[in-house]
Amino acid sequence: EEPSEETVPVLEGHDLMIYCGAGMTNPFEEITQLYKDKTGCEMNVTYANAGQIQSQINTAQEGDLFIAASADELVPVQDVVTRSENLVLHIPVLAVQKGNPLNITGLSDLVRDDIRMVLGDGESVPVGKIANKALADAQIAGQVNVVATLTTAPALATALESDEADATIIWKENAKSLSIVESPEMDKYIKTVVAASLEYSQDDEAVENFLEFLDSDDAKNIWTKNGYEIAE
Amino acid sequence: MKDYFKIISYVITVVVTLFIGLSILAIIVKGFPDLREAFLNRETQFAVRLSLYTSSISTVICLLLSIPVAYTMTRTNFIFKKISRTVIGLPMALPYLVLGLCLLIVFSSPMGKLLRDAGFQVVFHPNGIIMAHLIVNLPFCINMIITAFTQVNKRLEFIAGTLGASGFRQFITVTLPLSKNAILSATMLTWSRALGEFGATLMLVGCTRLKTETLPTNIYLNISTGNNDMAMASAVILLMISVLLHGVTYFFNRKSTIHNRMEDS
Amino acid sequence: MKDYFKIISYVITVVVTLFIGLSILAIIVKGFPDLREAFLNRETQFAVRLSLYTSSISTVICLLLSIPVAYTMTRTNFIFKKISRTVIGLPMALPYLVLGLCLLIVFSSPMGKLLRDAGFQVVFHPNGIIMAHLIVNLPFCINMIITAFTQVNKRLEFIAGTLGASGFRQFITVTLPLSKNAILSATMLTWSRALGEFGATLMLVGCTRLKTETLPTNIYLNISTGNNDMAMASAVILLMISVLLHGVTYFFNRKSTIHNRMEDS
Amino acid sequence: METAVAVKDFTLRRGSFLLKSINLTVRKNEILAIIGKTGAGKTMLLEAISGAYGEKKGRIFVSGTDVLSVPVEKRGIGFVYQDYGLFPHMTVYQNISYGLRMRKTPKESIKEKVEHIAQLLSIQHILNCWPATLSGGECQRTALARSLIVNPRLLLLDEPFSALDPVTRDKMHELLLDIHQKFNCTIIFVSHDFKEAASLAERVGVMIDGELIEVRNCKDLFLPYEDERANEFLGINQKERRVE
Amino acid sequence: METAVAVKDFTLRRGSFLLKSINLTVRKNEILAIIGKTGAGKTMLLEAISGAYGEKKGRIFVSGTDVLSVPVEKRGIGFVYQDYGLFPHMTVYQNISYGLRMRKTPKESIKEKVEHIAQLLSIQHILNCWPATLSGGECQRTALARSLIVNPRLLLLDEPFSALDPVTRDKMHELLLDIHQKFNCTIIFVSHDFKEAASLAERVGVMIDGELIEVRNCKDLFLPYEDERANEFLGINQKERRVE
Ligand SMILES: Nc1ncnc2c1ncn2[C@@H]1O[C@H](COP(=O)(O)OP(=O)(O)OP(=O)(O)O)[C@@H](O)[C@H]1O
Ligand SMILES: Nc1ncnc2c1ncn2[C@@H]1O[C@H](COP(=O)(O)OP(=O)(O)OP(=O)(O)O)[C@@H](O)[C@H]1O
Ligand code: MOO
Ligand SMILES: [Mg+2]
Ligand SMILES: [Mg+2]
Repeated sequence: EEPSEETVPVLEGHDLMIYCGAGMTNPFEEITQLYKDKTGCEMNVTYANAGQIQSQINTAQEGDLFIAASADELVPVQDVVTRSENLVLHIPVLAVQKGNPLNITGLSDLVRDDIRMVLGDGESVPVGKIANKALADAQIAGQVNVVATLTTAPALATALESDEADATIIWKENAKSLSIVESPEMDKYIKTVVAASLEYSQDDEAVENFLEFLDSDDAKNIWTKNGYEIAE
Repeated sequence: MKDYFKIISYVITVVVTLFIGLSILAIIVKGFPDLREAFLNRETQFAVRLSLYTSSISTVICLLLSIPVAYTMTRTNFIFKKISRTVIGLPMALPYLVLGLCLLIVFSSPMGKLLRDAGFQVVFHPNGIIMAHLIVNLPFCINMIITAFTQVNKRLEFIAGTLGASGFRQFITVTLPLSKNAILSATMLTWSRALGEFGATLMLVGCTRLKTETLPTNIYLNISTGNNDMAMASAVILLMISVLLHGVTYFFNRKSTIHNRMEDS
Repeated sequence: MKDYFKIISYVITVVVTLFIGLSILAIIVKGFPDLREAFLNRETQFAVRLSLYTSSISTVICLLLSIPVAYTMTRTNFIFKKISRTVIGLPMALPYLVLGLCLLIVFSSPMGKLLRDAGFQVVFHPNGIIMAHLIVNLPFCINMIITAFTQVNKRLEFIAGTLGASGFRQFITVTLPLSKNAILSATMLTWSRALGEFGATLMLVGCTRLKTETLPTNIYLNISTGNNDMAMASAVILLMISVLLHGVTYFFNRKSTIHNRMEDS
Repeated sequence: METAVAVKDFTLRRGSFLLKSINLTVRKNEILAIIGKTGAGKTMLLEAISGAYGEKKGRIFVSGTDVLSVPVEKRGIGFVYQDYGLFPHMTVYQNISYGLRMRKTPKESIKEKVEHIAQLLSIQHILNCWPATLSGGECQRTALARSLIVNPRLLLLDEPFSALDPVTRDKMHELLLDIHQKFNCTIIFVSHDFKEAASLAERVGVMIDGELIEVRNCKDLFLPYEDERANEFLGINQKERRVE
Repeated sequence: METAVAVKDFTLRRGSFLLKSINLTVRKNEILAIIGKTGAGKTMLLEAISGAYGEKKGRIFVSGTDVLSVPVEKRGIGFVYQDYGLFPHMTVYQNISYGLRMRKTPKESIKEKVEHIAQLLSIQHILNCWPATLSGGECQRTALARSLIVNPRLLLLDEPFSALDPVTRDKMHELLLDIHQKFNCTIIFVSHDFKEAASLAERVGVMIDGELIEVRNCKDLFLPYEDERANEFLGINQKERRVE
């Protein structure tokens, strides 16, 4: 696609303060850099896990946008969200050690007692919530051998890489050095990354413009390059 | 001039107290309403017990290791002294998170797996919390105790020798008691740090509820869930433990020795 | 018995050194391949500068505050001494994350907003990093310096007084130099902690690239995105800074004073 | 006649020891010796006069003002402690020059004065040494130099010559008398040597068990006392009996 | 005759001070006094004999074995330092009983012995005091008690009576002779008091400027020396001239 079709307004002198889920650091960093180069708008992005960002928004009462890993993360700050846009799909997968040595084919295999699972924390970590739901829906909650719950998706991946566990449920982009069990069971848990503008924002022009940019192909390409999928 | 400096000191003391006091007040105000709930919560209760247990054990181990190491550094001519001291000092400036990651790497290595098979599991196991505390605290604790031992006049040890004390007993009866204050202070700092540590812990053992969840992890989880008030309630519990701990050290620190004629017994 | 204890001490020293050394080795092995890249990275360079800058400033401020506070606690009869001391000790056992949250609450309050309007922005601003370091380090630093001042024989100060030194100059010329070792040790610990701190910082100022991103936050981010190797490369840089810092303190700690007749000048 | 030190009904308890209601007047420019059994409270009395004890049972006046009402650095008192109290982190030179530095004396003038007094006390060769390396007598002379150099109005010396050999001691005696004359100061010193006390001082105070039994002119030192303990201490018992 | 201490060509440099090639033999059960000018190296010599200096220019034998080849706790040496070196964190009782505790003596026996020696030294009343509160003389006697109580074969005393009043000092002299007789130990002590040296010791060593000039029998102490500095120190110059 031709990115430079549209006329880009010059936003020199504007600046945006954006909170972004730490899990999305890589693609979002690229996107903001590109945007800054194009428009000259100063981009202040701060990364942290969702809960910490919610605390920061509610306490500091400043900032323009919140990029959240799923719409669920907006609930604690919903009073101050003025508008939210769906960006891309965030795909959870059942991941196993490289080459799938234990030959795991689906969620139902996870009850085997030779399989050690690690999961994200069921309350504070988005993929943890998804995993709990998936296990419950498969009616195997409580029957799998969960050796630990962790606080970030990359940590879950690391656990598998270092052979401390055999299976986990994480975002697709975290599973680069693992094998993904191709099973459609996980499809129903796909989330959407959202961008929410906050009522504390004082620069509607820049916010509007950036939200438009996020909808552009330039931005979407960066997401897909990083393992996310475009929403239909 | 004297009064001038005194007044400045008073002002600074008040400012620092207010700075810290206000920050803590924020905890108490936010945490108090949920305190009852936190106390009754089974998970929190477990976290309190696990925190107290692991931090106490790790503090004791830390001292038991630091004292002989500091002894080696200050009272012997062990050939690897210099290199040991440098290595031990290295982790000090590293974020606890990194230290946790290091431990994860070390204990997931074939060597770590051997240890696990021998019955000493560290990764994802409460033992790991103690290990995490140790790597976080050892460098500080050793450093403080080395400083303390360096201050002790070696002639008193020699005199103890002339009275029949072996090197070990000179150390036990002279060096150690003369470093008492500094060791107590080091103990308190170590214990405090262990109670509040979660960076390395999270990385190494995760936050499995009712298994490896300490009070700071609990707080972290609550903050991560946006549950600040519950987090603050747990923090208030930590504060209480901290006050208690201060009380204990204060008790051991009561002055029994008179160091000055101006004092009365 | 002497030798028995010595051997145990040697063994413990070796074990501790290996424990820490192996963990650090993990960093070096993982981080080394990316080290060159990290060094050339503009972001990392910025983070190094910001870390050095903020930690140095906060360490200096920490000392400048801790010394008068410790003076107040040990050499005056300030009426709020006890309560101040208790309040100041409170944050010790709290996770840094909570302290960051406290600061966030305090500096987002109307009072904090006033400060900001007066030109002193803290939230999401590099100033906040220094504040975060301060609340994390002050309780420890003050505690260590109080311990040091307590050890100094007050009679020497009285003698200085009879020779014409005012309270302030007694303090400057006697108390302070006699606490030199302990203060240096406290400085190093404070500086190390400031260099490695990210819990409170992250909460208070976030980690905006090229603005509030310190080396530890850089590491945190890299670990949070599964970029462990880059994280380790940054950690190697921190290690190097730490070694440098040890060198500096060692330099200041060189023994010039002879405390013992057995030594030769 | 001006009064340099006036101790009025001063009482001080420390542990089981009691300094009992001391009354003492020292004239300006006088040299007073204090002798007495070990543990009698001699050091404590000097310390009290210097204002080291904050308590106020009875009062102590130095140059007419209550010693506790003046901050220590303004009292004009020099104190040589029995155990010297040298600053361990300063060289001998720095120890001696300390008082001058506190008075912001110019550097050259300090150097000159320190070297002068060091010569008088035969300690020029150790000016760059650390206190921890000094011999007993060297410590003592350093402490002496340190308080003499600032010309205090009142000098309190606690067994200032005990660690010296006889030759050096004689030299120091002369020096002290010299200084006393030149600088017009009042001196109170403690000694275990009766001869030393009698030869340096005009009057001698005898302390026993926390009491200041009597203050006498030197020539009368060995005349019998009312207090039996004093007689025994000074070895007068026998003499007296012989006289009877 | 058995030799208790043999110092052979011992040389030691500290800063600008040099202890020059000392040769000294002390017989078993002898009492040797060392006198000399302040800063002459007396303390250093005692320290060297106790094996405090690790250097080996020349050798020192105690009871026939090189002192450095035996760990300090096995040397059987008692040392009373010029500045006492009391353990500041122990009471007087604990200080005195320290050596016995190291020997695992039963508690009752310790109590008995401590009380006995405290009585001999007149320090029963301060057994529960902390060193920091003691008077100079009390410190000295505590240090003395602490090393006497373990009956060392060799006692090194550095000006052990300097802080005592004459009456107490006389008592201590007697006590020392008593102990010497009872326990058959060898004693080397430093003193600034010629009379004291002559009355307690069999022989006296004269030290000047780091040299041990001569060791003599007490009765010959004041006979002229070859070394002029010794004559001056002992005040012999004049006498000699008068004799001529
Ligand atoms: N803080 C204290 N607590 C208990 N006893 C004390 C304290 N301070 C002093 N004393 C006692 O007071 C007595 C007098 O002490 P002081 O030092 O004045 O004696 P002194 O006359 O100087 O003796 P010396 O000639 O031995 O130096 C001593 O018995 C000492 O133990
Ligand atoms: N480590 C050292 N560095 C420099 N000089 C030293 C050191 N140790 C001792 N000296 C010097 O050695 C000399 C001898 O000291 P020593 O204490 O043996 O003298 P002393 O004969 O005991 O004198 P006194 O009668 O005054 O106690 C002194 O001049 C002292 O300053
Ligand atoms: O992107 Mo997140 O909020 O760290 O899962
Ligand atoms: Mg005295
Ligand atoms: Mg000496």
